[in-house]
Order: sequence, then structure tokens, then C-alpha cells
Amino acid sequence: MAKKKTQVSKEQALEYYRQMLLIRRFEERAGQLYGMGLIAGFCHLYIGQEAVVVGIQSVLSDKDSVITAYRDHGHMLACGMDPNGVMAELTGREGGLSKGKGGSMHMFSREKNFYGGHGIVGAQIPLGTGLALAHQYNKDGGLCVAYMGDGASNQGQVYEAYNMASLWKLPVIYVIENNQYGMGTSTKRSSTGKNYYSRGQGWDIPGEKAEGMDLTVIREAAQRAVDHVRSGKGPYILEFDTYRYRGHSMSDPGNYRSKEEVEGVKVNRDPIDCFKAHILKDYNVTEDELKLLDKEIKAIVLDSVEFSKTSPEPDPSELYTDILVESN
Amino acid sequence: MAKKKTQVSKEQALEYYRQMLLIRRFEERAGQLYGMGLIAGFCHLYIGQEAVVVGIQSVLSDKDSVITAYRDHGHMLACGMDPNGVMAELTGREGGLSKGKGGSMHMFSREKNFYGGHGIVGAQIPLGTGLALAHQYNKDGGLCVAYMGDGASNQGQVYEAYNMASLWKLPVIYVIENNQYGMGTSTKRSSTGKNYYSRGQGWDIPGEKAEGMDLTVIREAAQRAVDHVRSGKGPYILEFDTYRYRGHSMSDPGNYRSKEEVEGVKVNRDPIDCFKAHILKDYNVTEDELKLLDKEIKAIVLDSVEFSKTSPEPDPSELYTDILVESN
Amino acid sequence: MIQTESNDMAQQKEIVTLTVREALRDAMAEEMRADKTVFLMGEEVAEYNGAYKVSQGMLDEFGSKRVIDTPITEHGFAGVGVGAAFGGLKPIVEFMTFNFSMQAIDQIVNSAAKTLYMSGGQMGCPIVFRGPNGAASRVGAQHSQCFASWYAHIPGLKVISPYTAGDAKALLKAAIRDPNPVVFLENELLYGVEFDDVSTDPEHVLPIGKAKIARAGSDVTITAFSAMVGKALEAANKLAEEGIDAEVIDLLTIRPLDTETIIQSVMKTNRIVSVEESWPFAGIGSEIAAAVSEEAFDYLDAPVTRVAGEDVPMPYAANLEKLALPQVEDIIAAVKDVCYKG
Amino acid sequence: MIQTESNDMAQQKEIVTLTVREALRDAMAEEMRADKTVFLMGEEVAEYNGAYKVSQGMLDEFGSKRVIDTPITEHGFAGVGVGAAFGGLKPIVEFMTFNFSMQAIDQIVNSAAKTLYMSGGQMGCPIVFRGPNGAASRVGAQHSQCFASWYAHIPGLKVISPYTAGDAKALLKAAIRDPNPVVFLENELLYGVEFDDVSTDPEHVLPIGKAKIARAGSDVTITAFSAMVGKALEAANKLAEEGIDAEVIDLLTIRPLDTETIIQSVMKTNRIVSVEESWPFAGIGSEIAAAVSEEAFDYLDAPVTRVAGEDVPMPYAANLEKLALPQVEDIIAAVKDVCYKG
Ligand SMILES: Cc1ncc(C[n+]2csc(CCOP(=O)(O)OP(=O)(O)O)c2C)c(N)n1
Ligand SMILES: Cc1ncc(C[n+]2csc(CCOP(=O)(O)OP(=O)(O)O)c2C)c(N)n1
Ligand SMILES: [Mg+2]
Ligand SMILES: [Mg+2]
Repeated sequence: MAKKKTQVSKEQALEYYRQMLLIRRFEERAGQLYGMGLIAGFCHLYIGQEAVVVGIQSVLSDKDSVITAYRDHGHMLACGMDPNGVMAELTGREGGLSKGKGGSMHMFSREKNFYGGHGIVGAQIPLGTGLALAHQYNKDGGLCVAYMGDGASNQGQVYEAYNMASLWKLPVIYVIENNQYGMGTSTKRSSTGKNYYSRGQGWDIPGEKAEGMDLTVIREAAQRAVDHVRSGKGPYILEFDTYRYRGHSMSDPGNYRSKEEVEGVKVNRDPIDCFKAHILKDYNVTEDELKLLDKEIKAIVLDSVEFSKTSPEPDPSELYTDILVESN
Repeated sequence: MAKKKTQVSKEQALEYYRQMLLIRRFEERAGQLYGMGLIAGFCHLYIGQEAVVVGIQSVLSDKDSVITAYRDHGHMLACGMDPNGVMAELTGREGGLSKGKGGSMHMFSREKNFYGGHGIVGAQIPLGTGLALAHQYNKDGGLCVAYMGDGASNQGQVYEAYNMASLWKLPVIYVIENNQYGMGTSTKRSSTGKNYYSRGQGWDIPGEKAEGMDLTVIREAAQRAVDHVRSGKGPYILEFDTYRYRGHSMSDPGNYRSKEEVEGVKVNRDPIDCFKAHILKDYNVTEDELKLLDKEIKAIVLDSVEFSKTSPEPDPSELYTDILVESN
Repeated sequence: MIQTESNDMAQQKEIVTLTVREALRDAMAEEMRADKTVFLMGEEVAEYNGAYKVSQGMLDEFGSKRVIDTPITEHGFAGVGVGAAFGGLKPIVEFMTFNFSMQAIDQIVNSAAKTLYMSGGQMGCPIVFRGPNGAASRVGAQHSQCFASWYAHIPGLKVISPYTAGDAKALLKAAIRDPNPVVFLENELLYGVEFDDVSTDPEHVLPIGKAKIARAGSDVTITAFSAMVGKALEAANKLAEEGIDAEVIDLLTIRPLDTETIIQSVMKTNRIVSVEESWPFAGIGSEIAAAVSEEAFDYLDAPVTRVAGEDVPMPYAANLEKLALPQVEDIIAAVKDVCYKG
Repeated sequence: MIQTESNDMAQQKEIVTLTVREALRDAMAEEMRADKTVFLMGEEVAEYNGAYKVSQGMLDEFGSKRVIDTPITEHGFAGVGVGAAFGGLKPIVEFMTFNFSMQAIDQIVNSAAKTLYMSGGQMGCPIVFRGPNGAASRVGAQHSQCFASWYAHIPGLKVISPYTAGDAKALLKAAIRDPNPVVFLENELLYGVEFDDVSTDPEHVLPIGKAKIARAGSDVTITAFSAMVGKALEAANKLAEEGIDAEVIDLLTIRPLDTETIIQSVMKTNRIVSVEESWPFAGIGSEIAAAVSEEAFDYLDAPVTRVAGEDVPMPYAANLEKLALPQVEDIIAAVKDVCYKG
């Protein structure tokens, strides 16, 4: 019997675990730095949703592009962007990926094909569709993964993009990270219809909904999406049932949901714990190996914290640069 | 067996015929006045689609409100607005329904519950949803009928409105007048999905598609929609298969469709001819009765033409009025 | 708590100290008590009590038919609000911030502002669009735009942007009562600031279209609105120490702009500095320069001078953000310039 | 056919007479021939050859991958264009008219204009948004708005609005080559007008940000852009008969505004009238008044004066529409005013 495309080696499994843990630890530290006043403004933590982006990213190729909204640190790390650069952007320093000028919601890396980091709910969906148009136009074999939240999924521009993507058979995967809330509003109070992905039917776009806390399930769904899109059949929608542990942003106490609800997810469905159990059991990974990994990640994150504190503020002259590209 | 709600008396049938014919003749004259330079700017004729608005209007009550886009003369006449006022607005005269300040696309009548007349494709859909909110808020028992074209049906704000209408169970009927083209673009080239009405499923909104050239069929579908909405179950979507005989607006020669296609519809599906055959056969209407009606309508339309030519231009002082409502 | 020099205190029943947040809430609540057709809609306004807690307690008092949480669909819900206004209601539409009003701007301009005219006076649109406008703190380029000049460009709209809690309350009440579409621009950083000028009289409203002299002076006129009034007053106090007596005008309404009050002041002081947080190009300062040039040219002893936000997207870094926004020192420097005391 | 006084004709290979419509088409076609990453998208641009026939023949030449008909979804397709530009392409996005750009304005401002800054210089957005702007003829309030001052308010955008066919071609080519987002405002009423100044040299482009002296004069400066340049030149010719020698500046670019050329002219003439079709409040005339006040105050012998569209939504009636728009007589009257020859 043919090996499933999504079957992975121990090394790969450890790598996914590593990525999820890196995001978790990174975000925890970011939260702390926020508390200490080193990060300001909006800061939307990804804690709880790590499996989604790591799972998706694991089936992509180098040519593929990624775009998301403002809850974006996890996506950047999963795309391989430098934790130092991300953290220093959060503290608004020269060493940040946007030289301190973008902040938490606005980082980009052409090198890693990460196209942001966008603050306007839903805007990234037409943008990602445009990136897919560029892939098709350039015949570069790439596809774009455009992430959105459940709240964003009600924005009209999403459906305008669906229509064009379907009409032109663009290579784009729309990923709906349904974490059950848009700010303080539960999906039940914000949205109608059975689920989000199936709205795509109105535009002939296939899709599916899957558990978003189980990396293996996510990888399988993602692989189906990639296969569909790469074969030239046009867009595909993935909806993942996931959960954010923290408030919407740092200023949100999250009173709109019960402690039990949050704890229930943490205890029963935590993506890192789940995957850990899986690799301990199925890959003969040892606790020692994981401890080593843990330590390694801790060091990376502490490094990024250190860097983000010591990197200087941008030079005042930076105020006036990057407004326009100087033409020749 | 109980009489069907949509069964009508001879008088009623004649009235529907009269309304459709009035719209047809009115529009033909408007086209002529445009050719003569008396009407300028945009002028979108409704010829071919008459059965839709007359059919819908026939099942509404006085409390209900109506809103549509720029192809609106038919809707105004069906709402009982004065042909003189409509025609004089087309010529931009003082006697026009907007005192000559609105033009073809912008007429309104609070008295007849007609809320325009809007020039931005799709904008009338949230507006109509807001009128429905007002009906619900005021508990006045009314509903709103919001019309849109096939082209408009791709606009994102339509789906934002669907979501709210469904969430709040608003009394609104969305009517999609699918005349096969948005300007020069056929539905196949502009839209994906099996049809427009069924996109509502993504938001739990029921609907149906029906032949839009047969008044009887339209009335039955409309009655189902009204029954659904009045019972408090929220919005309903009606899609009608219809056709516009003329160009998109007066400046459009309509080269994007074949003469045969247009002639085919005119010969086989003309809404007025169809209904005429029906009433001659099933209501013992005589040709003489219809001739009388014809004459009557001709007189009304000629009257409106005369009025629209003799009504003076608005007073120059009108330039500065109606910008703001003067508060007390 | 910020003390104001309210000059019509005597007429008012009772004056209390409140934050701008509370004052705005009270304005809405009072009007909703008085008029059943007034309701509030927007993202997180109900169960969450407002993203910035401006509508605290209102769901409890008025219920979910009158305090309505909307999905995150500004284009749609602004249109729904306008439609409801056409239908006879008086909606207050909250934008979580005015940055998101760009999604909905077609409904505000093409539907709300122009319909009265297009209908020959038949279809008024009594609606208020409100929410925080301009820069908050460290929220970056997409969340820091000031929309004063854009909306003020549009005939058919009224545009208000107050500074003190008392003015915020009295003008929001006026806006809700006004039969026209009103864009009411608040400032997130002022929400938590207390002012001692809030009337508890439910009938106390201020006229839309009237500026106020926040500080009388004779040497130079400074115009400002919203948070910049605070900076202008600070600058004026420091300038007083150096012997320059500045008159500070709080514009309050941006459209219709009270040019009369501005011109009269300039006729007295012969010099004017306009302060705003937004970008300079075709901003409120530009309009003031044009109006003053047209109406008081012969009274001017110095160029009309603008202090505005830097002409750049808002940077996130703390130091750059500060540089991007007008500071008290910038105002002082501009005033000294026009007084030729640089 | 309108004859121009092009002053750099000598350098140019060949000069022909074309309509603005043809010139715009040629500009796009030439750039698309030269650069495979340039493409055109918008409503009715392909099979219909453009709602106003600007893209006539382009589908035939370039095929449907590069001349793309979009659904009527401005918000979506503007965003798709911006995304494609992020992805390395150079889209030309046509709005059937700029009125519909309000649907898409968030993508233009928040995505196209601000991203370069927010990314610390990494993510440029080489895109052109073009289409007819302002009043056409008798199309009413929702279809007649001028967006020059709104877009020019925004750092990160360039805004161009030419008058002649030759300038339209040379500047549209410059816009397409520019690595930044450019808003290119055309005028429907000019599409069919012929000008004798169109270069056939595919390498002829004009610099963005430079105004041109459309008519040299010494008594008064008149600034204008787009169709109003024609009216200003007409006014100048009539004024010449009465002994007033007006200098007419065709702004060409609105942002960055060529204040240098304006100021230099004012230093010579000591008086300036700004003409624009749009509403006055916070318009381009306001900006010019502010800039001139700030930079040439001492040279002014008369107030900077604005001739603008009436501050009302555009009426449909023929007589009212004419009254709403600046006419040659209005310009003449304003010029006489500032020359104190009223
Ligand atoms: C157009 C727009 N409206 C409102 C906001 C404010 N806002 C930021 S995030 C957010 C909630 C979005 O929820 P969701 O899409 O579910 O994403 P999540 O935060 O859960 O990841 C809101 C309302 C915004 N940024 N943009
Ligand atoms: C937002 C917007 N985009 C574009 C236009 C230009 N326009 C006017 S009507 C129209 C076609 C609409 O087609 P459809 O909705 O099918 O209605 P129909 O004309 O067939 O009745 C277009 C593109 C507009 N008025 N508004
Ligand atoms: Mg969510
Ligand atoms: Mg159609």
C-alpha cells in the first residue's frame, strides 16, 4: 500500500512539535513584554491555534505565499522568519522586521513569501487572491494560502474574492481559523449558515471543516487542499475548529466566555499536548529529546527578548523614509 | 378546494396587464425623449422585465416598502407614482419627483413607500435591509422588497446584508432580477455558483428561482416569499429569469449578444404578450377591452411627455436647497 | 481632571465632572430615553459594552432591540443604518474606530449625505456615525488615520469633533437630534480624561456649527479640535509665560466650520496658527488658510501657519510616533514664528 | 482639436494629434508591450473594450490573461490588484468611474499606500488606479464626485490628473513605470477631445510631480487641473483682450504638488486664483492657499482666491448642473477681483 503523502518521519514530527512550541513560548514571552510595557498598542496572541499554521505550512512548498491578518506572529515563525526580528518589531526597534515602523500587525518577508500582517479585518483575502493571480500569471507553480478568522468570514470582500478566484481558477487556499469568537462575539451571535467553509458552495468552491487542534488532521486536510489547487482546479476552503486561549488582544479580559470553557479546551484539546502524546507514543520520541528541544526553544525566545530590548529605537530620520519607493 | 391566494379576478388581471403595458409604453417614450435630447445622462430602460415588478407589487400591502437600483422607472410606476412626475424628473424639470435634481436614477416617494432609485450597484441591498429593520423595530407589519441585478449579486455588501437579515430575522425579500447581463457581461462571465438565490443557503436564507417573464409564476413565487417573511421567519430570496430588450443604458448598442438571442426572447417569452394571451383565453377579455386600455395608457404617457416638456427648469435658487434639513 | 472655563455655566442646572467616555454614554442614554426611535448599533456595543466601553450599561438599560451588536461588516451595517434612517428611525452607528469607516464610506457619502438633495428634499437621513478617530497610542498606520478633512469635504454631512466631556455630551445630543447625517469624531485617548464641564440637564445641547473660545487672548489665534485643543491650551499657557497672549479656538464643529468666529479672532490678533493631528495636505488647516485668506487677508500680519501631523503613515515605534504627531513645542514654535519672535 | 503650446516638442521624435482616449490607450498598450508584468483589469475593459472605450482593441492585442474583465466588485478587485502588485506584477486597475472607488478605498489607502512604510521599505506596491473622475454630463450626484483632494491627502500615494492628450499619455506611462501606487484621475468629457501634442516615442514620459506653464503671463497666476485647464485658458484668452495677462499653470500632478512652480509664478504675478471642479472645503484650492500663504505671503498683493464647484451634491437638471460647475465667467470674475479690476 502506498504511503500516505502526509505520513512523516520522526525528524519531521519533531520539527512540527518544535515549531508549535516555539510559537507558544514566543507568544507567552510577548505577553510578558506587553505586561512590562515594552510592547504597546495592539498585540494579538496566537496561543492555542498553533497547530493550524504549522500544519498548513508543513505541506507547502517554497514557491507558495502566505498572507494573514493581525494575529500573525505564529504565521511568521512558521514561515521561518527570524524570531529576533519579530520580537524587535513588537518592541518597535530598529532590528524589527519592519524597522520598528509596522508593529505587531504589520510584518512582511518577501524572502519567506510572507505577505503580512494586515490590520483591516478581511482585507487580506482579496490581497491573497491577488497573490494567487500573480502565481497564475507568472506560471510559477505556487499557490497562496490566505488566512482569516471566523469574524472576518462575514466581510463582503471575502465573497467578492471567492467569486473571482473561482471564476479564474486561481491557486489559492482560504483558511478559516474558526476560534469561535471575533473579539467578544461568538460565532453564533455573528454569523448564520451551518459553517463557514460551505458558504463557498455558492461560488462553486469546494472545502471542508476539520478539527483544528490536531496537527495530523490539519495536515491531511491541507494536503487535500494543496492537491486540489495544484491540479489547476481553482480555490479550496479549509475551516478549522480551533480556539484562542488568551483574550482577543492584550487589553481584553475575555469575560464573554466561561473559565470552564477555556479550561476544557486547554485540558482536552491542546494542540501541543495532543501532538506530544502522539509522538511519544508513535515515534518513540523520549521525554529527554523533548526536554532538549524545550531548552533550545527557550534559548531562542530569550535571545529574541534580549535582542528586542537592546536593539535601538529607529533613527528619527526613519520617520521620513519608506513613504515612497524612490524611482531610479 | 380552497382558492389559491394568487388567483385573481378579471379586474385584477386587467390591472396587472395595464401596469405592465404602462411601463412598456412609458419606457418606449422615455427612449424617444432621450433620442431627442430631452433626457440626458444615464437612462436605463426596464423594457422586457415588466412582469417582475408588477408581479411582486401585486402581492404586497400598503405597509411594505420597496427599494431598487437605477433601472427604476418600472418600479416607480408599479408603486403608483405619478407618471408625470417620473417623466419630468427624466427631463430634469421642476415638476419632477425630485424637482429635477435627482434624474433617472434618483426618485423617491415616501407616500408610496418607494425608497429609490440608487446609482451604486448593490448599495440598495443594505439600505433595504435597514428599511426592514425599521419595519421590525416599529412592529408595523410591513416588509421591504429590495431588488438587485445579477451583476449586483456579486457585491460583497449583499452578503453582509444577508448575514444580518438572517441573524435578526428581518422582514425582507431580496429579488434578483437576473436579466442575464450586467452591462456587457453575461452572468457566465461574471459569476460562479449554480444560481444566485441559492448562495443564500450559506446564510440559512431560503429562496427559489422562477421564470421571470410569466406574471402568474412570479405572483406565486412572490406570495410564497411574502408568506414566509410575514410569518416572522426572516428573509427570503427570489431570483427571476428575465431579460432586458434594450441596451444597458441609452448609450449601449448591446453588441455583446446576438440579434437572434434578443429576438428569441421577444417572440417566445414577452411578458406582456404571454399575459395577454392568458387573459384573452382564461378571462374572456376581449380585444376591444384591451384596445381601450391601450388608448388610455397612450394618453397617460403622452400626458407625461407633454408635462415633462412644459414643466419649467428648476429655479436657480434650488441649487442651494435640500442639502441639509433645516433643524427647527 | 481638566478644568475648563465654561462661560455659560450659570444657565445650566448642574455641572459635574465626568470622563468623555461617560459623557458620551450619558448623551446617548438620555436621547434614547427621550426618543424611542433612537438606537445604537455597531461592533461589540452591546454585550461587550463597547470595545472602548463607551456604551457601558446600555444593553442592560435598553435591551437588545435598541443596542445591537453587529457582525464585523461595516459596509453592510452602515448601509443598514442609513436604510433604517430612511425608514424613520434615528440610528447611532458606532465604528469601532473611524479607520473602519472606509469600508462603509460609500454608504455614508453616496447614500446618507446625497439622498436629501437627490430626492428634492423628500428623504432626510437622521443618523449619527460615531467612534474614535485619529491616532490612539502605538496602533500603527492602519489604525491611526484622522478623517476630519475627508468628511468635511462632503456637502450633506455635518462633522463634529469635540474636546471636553461637556461639549462631547452636548454636541452628541445635538447630533442625535439633528435631522441630518452627522459624523461625530471622538478620540480614544480622551475617553478616560475627566472634565469638569458636564451638564446633567437633559435639555442642554450645544448648537452645531459654533466654535468656542477656549481661551481668550489678543496676540495670536490658535485653532484646534479634539485632543489638539488640550495641546493648544498647554502651549498658550507656556506662551503666556513668555508674554504672548494666545486666543485658543476650539472648533467643535468642522463642517459647517464657524469661520465667523475664526475671522473675528484674526481681525483682533492678526495672526493665526491652525493645529490638527492629521496630515497637512488638503486638511482642516488648509481650509482655514484659504478661508482666512479670502475673508481677512488685509488683517493678516503673518502667514496663516499650519501645525499638522507629519505627512507620513503613522509609525509604530514610540519615538517615531511622537515625532509624527504635533507636540506642544511645535505649536509654540509656530506661534513664535507668526509673532516674529522666533 | 485643441492646439497646445508644448515647449519641448523639439526633443520629441514625432508629435501627432489624438484624442485623450486614444492617448491613454496607447500609453497602456506601449507599456504592456514593453513590460510583460503590466496588465489591465476592471469592469468591461476587455470584451466591451471599456465602458468608455479607453481600452479599445487591447483584448485583441494582449489576450484575456492581460486584459481582464472583472465582476462588479470594486472592493474585491482593487484588493486583488494590490495583492498582485505585492506579488510582483504591475496592475492597472480601471474604475469605471472613480465614484465606485469608494467601495475600494480601504484597499487603496490602507493596503496600497501604507504597506511600504509599515514594512520598513520591503513591500512596494507598483499599481495604477485609473478612470474617469469628477463630473461627466447630467449623471447626477452619485456619479459626479471629484476625488482629487481625498487621495492627495494620503501619504504613500501619487495623484495625477492631466488635461491634454499628450500629457495624459506621457504621465500614464510614467505612472505605470512608477514603483508606487498612483491614482490617475481622468475626465470623461475629455476622452473625445483631440490634442495636437501626443508623442509617438515610446520612451517619452513626463516626470511625476512637475506642473507646467500652459500659458505664460505676468499679471496673475491661475492654477487648474484636468478639464478646468481648458476653462482657465479660455478665461486667460478673454482676459488678455481686456489687458490682463494671466499665467495658467496646469498642475498635472496633484500629489506631490509642484509648489515650487506655483510659488515662483506667484512671486512674479503676486496674485493667484485656483480653479477646480470639486467642492471647495479642504480641496486642492485650500491646499494651494495654505502653501502660498506659508511660502509666498510677502509676495501676495491680493487674497489667494478659489474658484471651485458649488458646495452641493451635483444636481441633474441642465441649468442647475451648469450653475454647480465653475464656468469661464467665474474664473474671469475671480481674476478681476484679485487684480482689483472688478
Ligand atoms: C474592518 C475592521 N473592522 C473592525 C476591526 C476591529 N477588529 C480587529 S480584530 C476583530 C475581530 C476579528 O475576529 P476574527 O476574524 O474571528 O479573528 P480572530 O481575532 O478571532 O483571530 C475586530 C472586530 C478591524 N480591525 N477591521
Ligand atoms: C459600485 C458600482 N460599480 C459600477 C457601476 C457601473 N454600473 C452601473 S449598472 C452596472 C451593471 C449592473 O448590472 P446588473 O446588476 O445585472 O443590473 P442590470 O443593469 O442588468 O439591471 C454597472 C457596472 C455602478 N453604478 N456602481
Ligand atoms: Mg475569531
Ligand atoms: Mg443584469
